Amino acid sequence: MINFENVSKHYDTQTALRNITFSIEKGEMAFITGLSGSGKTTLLKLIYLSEKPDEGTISIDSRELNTLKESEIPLLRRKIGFVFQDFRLLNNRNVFENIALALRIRGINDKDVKTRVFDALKTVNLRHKADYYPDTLSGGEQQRVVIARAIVSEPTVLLADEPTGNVDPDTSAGIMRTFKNINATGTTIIIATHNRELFRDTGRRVLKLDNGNLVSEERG
Amino acid sequence: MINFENVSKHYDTQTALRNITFSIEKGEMAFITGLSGSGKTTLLKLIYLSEKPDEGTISIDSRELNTLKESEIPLLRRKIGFVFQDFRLLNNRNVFENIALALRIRGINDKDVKTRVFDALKTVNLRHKADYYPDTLSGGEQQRVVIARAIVSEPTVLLADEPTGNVDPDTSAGIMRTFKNINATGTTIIIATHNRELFRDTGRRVLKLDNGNLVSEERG
Amino acid sequence: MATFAFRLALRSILHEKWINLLSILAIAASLLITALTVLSVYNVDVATQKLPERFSMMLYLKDKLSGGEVENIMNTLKKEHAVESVKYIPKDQALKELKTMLKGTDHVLEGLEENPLPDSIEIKLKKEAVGTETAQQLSTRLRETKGVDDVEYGEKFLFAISSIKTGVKTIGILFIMIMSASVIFVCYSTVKILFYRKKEEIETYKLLGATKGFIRAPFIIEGAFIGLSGGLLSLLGILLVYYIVIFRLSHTIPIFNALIFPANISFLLPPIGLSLGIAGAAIAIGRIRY
Amino acid sequence: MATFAFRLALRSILHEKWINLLSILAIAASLLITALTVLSVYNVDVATQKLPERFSMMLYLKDKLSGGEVENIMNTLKKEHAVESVKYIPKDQALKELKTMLKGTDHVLEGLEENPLPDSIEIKLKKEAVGTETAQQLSTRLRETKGVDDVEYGEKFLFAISSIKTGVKTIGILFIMIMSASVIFVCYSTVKILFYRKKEEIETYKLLGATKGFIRAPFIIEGAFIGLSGGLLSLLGILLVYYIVIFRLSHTIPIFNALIFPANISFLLPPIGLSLGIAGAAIAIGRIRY
Ligand SMILES: Nc1ncnc2c1ncn2[C@@H]1O[C@H](COP(=O)(O)OP(=O)(O)OP(=O)(O)O)[C@@H](O)[C@H]1O
Ligand SMILES: Nc1ncnc2c1ncn2[C@@H]1O[C@H](COP(=O)(O)OP(=O)(O)OP(=O)(O)O)[C@@H](O)[C@H]1O
Ligand SMILES: [Mg+2]
Ligand SMILES: [Mg+2]
Repeated sequence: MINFENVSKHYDTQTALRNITFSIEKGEMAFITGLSGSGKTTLLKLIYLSEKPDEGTISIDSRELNTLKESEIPLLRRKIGFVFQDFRLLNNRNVFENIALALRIRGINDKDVKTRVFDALKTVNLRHKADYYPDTLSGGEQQRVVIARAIVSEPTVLLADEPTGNVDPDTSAGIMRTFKNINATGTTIIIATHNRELFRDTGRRVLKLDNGNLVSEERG
Repeated sequence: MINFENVSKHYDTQTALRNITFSIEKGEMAFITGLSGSGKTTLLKLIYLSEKPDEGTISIDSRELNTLKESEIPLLRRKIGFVFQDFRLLNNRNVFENIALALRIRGINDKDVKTRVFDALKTVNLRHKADYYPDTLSGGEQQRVVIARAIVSEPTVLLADEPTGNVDPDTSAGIMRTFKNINATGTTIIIATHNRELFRDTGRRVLKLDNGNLVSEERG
Repeated sequence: MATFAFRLALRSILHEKWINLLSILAIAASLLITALTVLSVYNVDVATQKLPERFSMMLYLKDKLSGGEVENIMNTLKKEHAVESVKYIPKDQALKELKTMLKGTDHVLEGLEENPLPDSIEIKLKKEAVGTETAQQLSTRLRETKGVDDVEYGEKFLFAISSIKTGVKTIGILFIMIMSASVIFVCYSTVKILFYRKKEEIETYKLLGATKGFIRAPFIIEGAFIGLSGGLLSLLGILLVYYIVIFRLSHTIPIFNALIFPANISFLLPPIGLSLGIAGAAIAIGRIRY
Repeated sequence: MATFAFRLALRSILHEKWINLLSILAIAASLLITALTVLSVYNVDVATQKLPERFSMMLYLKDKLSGGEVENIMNTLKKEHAVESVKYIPKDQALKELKTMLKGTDHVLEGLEENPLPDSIEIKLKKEAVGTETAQQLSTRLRETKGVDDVEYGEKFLFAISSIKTGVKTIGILFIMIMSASVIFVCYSTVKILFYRKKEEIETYKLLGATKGFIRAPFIIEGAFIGLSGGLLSLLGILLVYYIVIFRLSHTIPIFNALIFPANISFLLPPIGLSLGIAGAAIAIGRIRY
């Protein structure tokens, strides 16, 4: 479903990804790991088209991303849910509205928005924080709001960037359970993380990056 | 050195801390742990006077915080280094200037600023990123910049809030080594974390919060 | 989706009421000043446009010209570009007029046995020629004409009036230009600032998959709101000025009675504000890129 | 630490050059308009102050009054508040003047055997009395005086001039008030916006232990810079207007020659801008709380 072929990405002086080739199957749940600064976030951003590769080709559902017209980018993104490492929550909107935004953008009506947002909030155990503003939440709570926003639109692909960096092991396990459930409904999931606990003994594929190179592909 | 006596803190509808009593010795290195939303960050904020307790008294060096005049607050903060969970880096300044800010505020001259900032950057392995802007850094790199900013001023107290949430285990171990070194020079350190690896087998005190209550005090 | 855009705009307007209020006031002030300037220029124009009609050029003819010679001169005059109309005034009529002018003291002329006044021709100049150099040249030229004794033309006074007119118009147009520019400037910079302030928000919108129209709509609505409110407020302002000037000041300062308020034009202010607001917003948002 | 504040301010000015430039332009425009309004009002005032000197009230006396009676009337007049000076004009002199006035056509009066004009007294009114109701009342009162035949006083014309004066002054002051308010408004809102934009930055400063002075200094410097630049730019603008009006327009439109430019006052613009900038910044920052 997602194909990287000889993809490289350079920032000014920094090479973030070097000649990366791999593919993720439809319905797969895969992990990307590697040291801090090894290129995990960059890789996810390339799939989301929020960065463009300098070399190589990336395709999703056999569609090459560099042939996409600008007006097709939002449509691509609507198929993908992204758990941003830096959260990107809007501090001038409460938790409910932050999550609802992902649905409003898709033109979904108010009634459906309401039920789906509350469902997502229940999934991450934050139903009671719906009226709070992000800057009044704890770090872990914010992270769970971001996860709720990513899954509320029921995307066909879910990209999660360090989704458990700010939560305790119990909450972390809960989040992984949620991901597994979503995966079971056919959603393709890619999780970037440095937390080995997440993929230990899962039997899932783990791609390891080192300084921009794809150095190994193992099973967790 | 740091004393909490029957401290409670309520946000509108939420009780973040309830009747907390404990004390941290000068030169100690202690951990605070607990589930997401249990009140760790709030506890550190109270020490830093960026939140005020609703009940109880907090004192540092036998000085009661609620007797401080407003003009003394910045002076208190200069004695404390804070690794913020939400980073609080300025995106319109490069890494060097972000760290230097902690020194400039103290009126330190340019030459000293330079040597000390570069020393701090070397400590967190980011000497080569000095000219980068925070939003071009990876999550883990940003976190290390925040740590560098907290230690560059050589504070007598260091408060670290989830300092390893975005870094891989190797980097994490490096950061803990740095903290141990700083602690060895007499700096009191309090680390809030959900990462049990950090305090496992350290023999340090671990305060456990649960839903705003101090439920246990153990040795890691 | 359209209703959501309106809700977003409303949210932003309420949330950022402070900056919005400031912008509305600024736009209202600018529009008001522009409108007042337009009114001032318009009034000066109307006032001075009436003036020239009262002035004419007088041609005093030599004594005892024949009817044909007079006819001749009249025809020459009619051919002149600057001339609107000519009127022959025989000396008898002139004496009658002089007597009317001196009325109370007309015994001055009672002793006259013979009419000492000359025949004359009154020349009305075309409006646009009054006070210009062309008229001045014409008067010099006519003085040389056969059969003409003297030409009287209040050059200096008329020239001064024409100068004032040109001056006020020039300054007025300059002023209108400056103020119009400043309205656009305020609209533009307001939306730019609002847009700038929401940079992060827009970034997040884009990342979540919002289309360009979805992102733009609330800003356009907000710009329209600001512009329209500013326009309405300036209309209120001008009606207030109108009220004060016409109903209050004109009692004590009668000259204000002569002022003309084209009310209909004032009602153009809200739509002008609206258009400027939308235009400003559109320019400020500019091109959205993914 | 002081140098760091300057560096921070410079950084902010360079970094946010766009919004700073806009603010400077807005302030410059507002100051320029205020200054031009002040100049206009000043000029109208000076111009109309000279006018009244040319007008006087004429008292026409009854025929054949004795020297004592004339003396009497003169003395009464001198005691009047509104009167500046009086001058007796015997009828012979009046005829001479009339002849001068009618010059080319003075043969009109040649046939007169006897001087038909009355003796008269020319009254110069005090400046402040010209065109007022007091003067009007005086003329009505004098008409009733024994020995006085008639009083001539160009009430309407003078009253119109006095009205224009009052009108221009009123509008001018209103205008200056509006524009001054808008300068303060621009300064204030600029710094407020800058401050608002740096809210997060300030928050971080406070958290890192910066004192209030440390946080305020760069903003004050930036406000001062914006105000001063705006002031300098408006000075440049007014010098440009001065140049255009005096050296260019006055050739073609002579009335501009009469304009007075108090250059010294113009040089007050930069310090005014500076003060407003600093004041605006200080107000906008307000109280900093930890
Ligand atoms: N916009 C950018 N401009 C310049 N360099 C960048 C930019 N974004 C990322 N980088 C650099 O590219 C490298 C890879 O960054 P990336 O964010 O992909 O790392 P990561 O694997 O996600 O690390 P972490 O685990 O710390 O989040 C880093 O060295 C980072 O500094
Ligand atoms: N400003 C605030 N207003 C209202 N509630 C708040 C505010 N700040 C924190 N809270 C609430 O207080 C509780 C404790 O928050 P705190 O940030 O101290 O948790 P934490 O232990 O740091 O959690 P985490 O591990 O997720 O960072 C949370 O439920 C949070 O939502
Ligand atoms: Mg990353
Ligand atoms: Mg926390």
